[in-house]
Amino acid sequence: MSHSSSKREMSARARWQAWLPKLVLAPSLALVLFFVYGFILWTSYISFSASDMLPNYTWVGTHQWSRLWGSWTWGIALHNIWVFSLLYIVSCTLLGLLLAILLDQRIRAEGLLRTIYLYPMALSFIVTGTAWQWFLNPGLGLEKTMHELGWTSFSFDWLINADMAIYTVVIAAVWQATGFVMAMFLAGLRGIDGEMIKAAQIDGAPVWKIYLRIIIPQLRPVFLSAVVVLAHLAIKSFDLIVAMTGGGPGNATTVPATFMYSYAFSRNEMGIAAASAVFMLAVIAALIVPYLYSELRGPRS
Amino acid sequence: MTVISNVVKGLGCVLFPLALAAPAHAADVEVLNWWTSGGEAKALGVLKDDLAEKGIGWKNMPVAGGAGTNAMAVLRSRVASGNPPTAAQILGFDARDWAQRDTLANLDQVAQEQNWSEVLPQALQEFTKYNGHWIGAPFEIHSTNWVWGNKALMDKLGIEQPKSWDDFLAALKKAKDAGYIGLAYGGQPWQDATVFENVVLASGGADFYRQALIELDENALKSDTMVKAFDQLRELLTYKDSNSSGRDWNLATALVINDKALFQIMGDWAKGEFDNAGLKPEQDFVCFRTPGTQGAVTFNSDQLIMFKTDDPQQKEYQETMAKTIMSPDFQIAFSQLKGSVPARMDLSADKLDACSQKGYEQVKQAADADKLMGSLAHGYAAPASVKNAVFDIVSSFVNSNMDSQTAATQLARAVQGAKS
Amino acid sequence: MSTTAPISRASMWPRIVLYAVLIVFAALFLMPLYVMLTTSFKTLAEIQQGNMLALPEQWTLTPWLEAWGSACIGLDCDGISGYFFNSIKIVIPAVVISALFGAFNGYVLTKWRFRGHKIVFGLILFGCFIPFQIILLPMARVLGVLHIANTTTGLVLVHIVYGIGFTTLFFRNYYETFPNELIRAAMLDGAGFFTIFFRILLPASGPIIVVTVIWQFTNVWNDFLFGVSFTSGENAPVTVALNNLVNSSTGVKAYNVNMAAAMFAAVPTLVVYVLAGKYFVRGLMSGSVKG
Amino acid sequence: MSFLHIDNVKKRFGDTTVLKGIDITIEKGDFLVLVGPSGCGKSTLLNMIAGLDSISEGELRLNGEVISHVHPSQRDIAMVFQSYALYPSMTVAGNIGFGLEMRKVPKPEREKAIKNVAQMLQIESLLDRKPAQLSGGQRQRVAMGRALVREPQLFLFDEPLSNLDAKLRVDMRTEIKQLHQRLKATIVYVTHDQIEAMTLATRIAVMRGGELQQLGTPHDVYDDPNNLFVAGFMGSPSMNLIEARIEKDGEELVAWVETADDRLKLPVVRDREALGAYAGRRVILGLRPEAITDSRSANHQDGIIYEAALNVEIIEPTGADLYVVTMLGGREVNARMRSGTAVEVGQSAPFAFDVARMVAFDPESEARIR
Repeated sequence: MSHSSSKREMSARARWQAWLPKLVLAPSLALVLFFVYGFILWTSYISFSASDMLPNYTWVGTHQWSRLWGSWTWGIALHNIWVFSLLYIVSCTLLGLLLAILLDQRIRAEGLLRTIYLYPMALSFIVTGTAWQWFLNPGLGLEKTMHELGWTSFSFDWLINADMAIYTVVIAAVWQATGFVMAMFLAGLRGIDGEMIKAAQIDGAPVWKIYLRIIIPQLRPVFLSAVVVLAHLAIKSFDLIVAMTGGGPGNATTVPATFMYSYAFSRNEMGIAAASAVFMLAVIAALIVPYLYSELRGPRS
Repeated sequence: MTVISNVVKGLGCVLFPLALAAPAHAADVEVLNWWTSGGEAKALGVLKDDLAEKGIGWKNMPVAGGAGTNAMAVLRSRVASGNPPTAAQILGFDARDWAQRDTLANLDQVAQEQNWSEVLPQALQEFTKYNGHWIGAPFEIHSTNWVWGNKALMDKLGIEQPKSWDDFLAALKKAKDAGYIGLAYGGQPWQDATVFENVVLASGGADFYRQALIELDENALKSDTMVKAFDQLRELLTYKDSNSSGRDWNLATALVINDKALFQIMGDWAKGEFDNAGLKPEQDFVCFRTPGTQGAVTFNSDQLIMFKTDDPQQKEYQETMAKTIMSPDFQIAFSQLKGSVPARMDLSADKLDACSQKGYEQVKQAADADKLMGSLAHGYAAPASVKNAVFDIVSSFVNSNMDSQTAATQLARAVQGAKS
Repeated sequence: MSTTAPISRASMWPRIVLYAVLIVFAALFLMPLYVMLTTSFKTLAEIQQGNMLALPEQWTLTPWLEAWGSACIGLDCDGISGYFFNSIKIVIPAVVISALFGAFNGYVLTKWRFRGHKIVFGLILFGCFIPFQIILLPMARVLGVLHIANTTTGLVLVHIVYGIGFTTLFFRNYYETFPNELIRAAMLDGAGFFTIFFRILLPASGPIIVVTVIWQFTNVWNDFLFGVSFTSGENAPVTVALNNLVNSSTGVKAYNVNMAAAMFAAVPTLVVYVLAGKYFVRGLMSGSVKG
Repeated sequence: MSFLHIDNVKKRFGDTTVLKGIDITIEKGDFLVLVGPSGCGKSTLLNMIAGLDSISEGELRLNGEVISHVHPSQRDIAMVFQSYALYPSMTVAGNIGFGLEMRKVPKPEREKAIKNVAQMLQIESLLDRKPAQLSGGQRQRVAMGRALVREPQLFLFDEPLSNLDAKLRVDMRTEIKQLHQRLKATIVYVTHDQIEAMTLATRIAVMRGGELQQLGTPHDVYDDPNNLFVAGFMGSPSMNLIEARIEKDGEELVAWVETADDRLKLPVVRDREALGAYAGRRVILGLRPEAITDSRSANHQDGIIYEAALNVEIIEPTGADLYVVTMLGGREVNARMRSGTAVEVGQSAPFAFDVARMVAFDPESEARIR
């Protein structure tokens, strides 16, 4: 092999090796750029267009947006998602933290209990919704069971009560996600330096005070992650509502996700549907982008 | 970023030929529909058999769920991708929407041969014609201002068939006082709207119905008459049971069948449930026009629209299909199974059951008196966007303590919002 | 091992209360599953008369058989078995392909970094947090254009595309812990891009493969939104069929059949969860927290 | 002709220049140690020799061939990494043989080679184990085996001993030294530990801030440092650096140093000519601790001994030696005395200065004056 030819050959191989990684990444990036960002752009454009049954690219400015904000159902949807998210996030976080702390007391059957608390997360929202719909059905479920057990004045008709139906969705959603939040907190608790706690004990602090003053403040990153994940789950919630209440009674449990689906697919209002979807994206992006930014900017290069 | 844009371009080059390679057309007709329940499927079977006799293969494309919502979504993606089915089952304003987009075949020739413009009622022609051309073949006419009653219960409680709205409420009260459910009620938006349009027609009359729900006049929508209609709806709702939320219409019908409830306000497809239970009209159960709406009929009609095609064979099939649907024999046979009445006004009602005979006569009279009007709940009064806006308000009203004045105001606002 | 303080031995009462609370919660968490299971073995008559919490007086398998083979969903009365297999047809290729994408992406993003690799990762990652409502409309159109609307193939594509974010995250975080010197050593040894991946990284990726597969399997199997938006009729996945079964009625609501069908839809993910719970948790965690 | 020639090699990352033109030449069989504090660019330079980092400017030649842009696997180079970088999923034998496998060496030959190397490193019993089952020292051996089996023209070591505990580090150091002598291999070795550099190297390159400070034998670098940095970096305890003033004392050139209460006059014998120009100016004197000692230990044969009595500030016995600290020119100065020398803190004691080993630096440029 002559000197110069070998050099040329090597640099060709080096160039190929330098390109290969980008080439391998390219399909994923292309897919994501097209199917995520391209679609976001498309939907954003549609929200400013005259689209109704089919896409119509005539520009109509903010017409669809003002129709969205003038819509009666959208008001209900926003109110519902606000109530739902708040209750869901707060309940899951508090219950999850409580369970994690209780489980962290050197419990005998910890593995088993953990499994029980966590299994709902493995279920589809559709299954969860089906089960809870049946469970809370006033005619046949919990209410009837209580009556049969002798508590005849017991009344639980939330599922079909327009004012209360959203809370039944919260109950089912909390049931599903609490175990997951518990697992996050448990991992956080196990990561805390034991010597610090020993030091606090030697200082004579009671157990509850150790938790309140020393341990829980250290779980701040877990709180942040839990809230971000739960908020993102809440805004995306669609399946559970469809399976449990179908958005009803009436439209009492409509949320932005079901609103969008119904406007896009049954009301021939693609423009409004697009506007509502863009709004949802904006809310999630406001939550997620700073989170991702801080995660990615981190010390790892 | 140039790398990425090149990749995207490349991907486009790979994907586009794929997209253009349309699948070959089979020698069948492909009919998209959402007739998935027993009676409906049987009725459709009549068409299938008729076509089979003519040597035309049948590729059923039933899309279940969502009362046609899913079917419309599928249809949209098929049309958008340039691969529409031969024909599709469709309701009211949706047919117009497709025609507006110039996607439908012209059925003028068949219509002329069979003289459709003479035999179909004018109100229905509004939807089967677009810009003077025929775009759809109607299967039947359903009407929605029917009350279905439990005969045994009426006899037991000494209730006569009510003639006026007040009689109607009195009868419901009697049943309620005796421990029965007065009104069998299904709590889904379209059912709320069905009852609502009955109440509007009963309290405001045919002209008001037309003004408010078809012409969508803002003043009519927020008028005192509309407030009164909401008041009457509120009163009517006191006779339903508390567990009605989300109930399907046929489960409500079952309450009447099983002697649990006295009346149900529902379209004539409810008759199928009585048939299935082995009950005879006018003997075991009664049917009558919603009190206060006599003389007028709110209707809906399934029609088959055909999609434009360049395939001469498919064109021929489409015309054969349209011809078959509009043939007198088919119209009668179909309605027998579906519980409806024929869309043609020139047929003999002999072969229909008692309720349908009565209904057919009433439809003809209403058509002559220009009191045959599209049902709002089924997309024959206003476009889907308006229809659903009305659903929103009515359902909210039904499921809350909203007062009638607010409801009327919100209704006018929602309709305006959806119209613009 | 717990790091927290052991409770003093002197008083037993706090321990008893602690266990009582934990057991009450466990009962609450198990209740819906218990009710689903018992209901699915009861006859309809027993459901209407009896107590929801009681065990079946007459155990019957009929609801299960009916849910599997003969319950009516729309026009077809073939039960959910066909839809169950649809889900399997979707889940296997979707999981395998998206995991493969994720593995390669994670490999490139940690071991073959280039300018802007963080931006690329951020772009990919953000894709798993978007509300999918925003892509429903254009996706429906693209599937139509590609002639895979209303097919399981179409759903496979959708799940691959929107699964890449998470699989990339998993593999990236895992390969991040692999020393870069390993790659350099292999390069000096004469291994190229693919050899390094297949011979050195992949054989050591067992744990993360399990996590990714479980995560993707659960996500794809449990999906409803994509299924209901992009398929219908006989091509729908099992979750959509379950919803249609439960919410469509032909006279009487067969709650026992509904519950049996729900169990069918739940069993695969439950089995995975019970068999590989440890990895399941790890998957959930790495999907959310990293620090 | 030189064996490895690093010719004005530069490395830039964006706007920052990490290596500012390095020139190093070594011969076949040389053991070159690149030493310097962390961030000095020594690892970057090693990676550039390996081909793992690209060269921004300059040229690399190995055995006469330009290898600047040759792919790492084609350079005939083997490398031992700081973390050992053993492939976790392969056995020890697989790890050692992987490079041969990639070069398509037939299996029987490969196995023979693996066995030979394993024997040489005494890891034959470990061949079937996975890296996770090995101790630190064993992993280190496997990593070396992986390099040795290839019989490359050049071995590169990137701080290979830094992950071992102190005792093992000394043992492995000896072993690497023996290997080098036995195989007559050419080695480039990176470390931040100047003792490792001194013990192993035939040539030392001291680096700082991307610049080569001095290239030479261990003796050169230790006794004849090029500048203040090299003087301070090499040796432990490091060289005493003492402020002084150069003055002409008739024919003699002397350096005046401040003591605690007086002035000390040290005659200048080295680099007199150059230092002559500094008469009347301040300089920094450099004296190794062993060049300041007790009278009996002083090298009276070769050295030029100048004795003075100074106050003892601190005494640090290390067993073999006794380090005595006194103050000179306002700074602490370490003197290395024989163990058992009778000194007492706070008392005056005699110190013997070997002025023949005394070097001097310019306080501004920090360069050696010679």
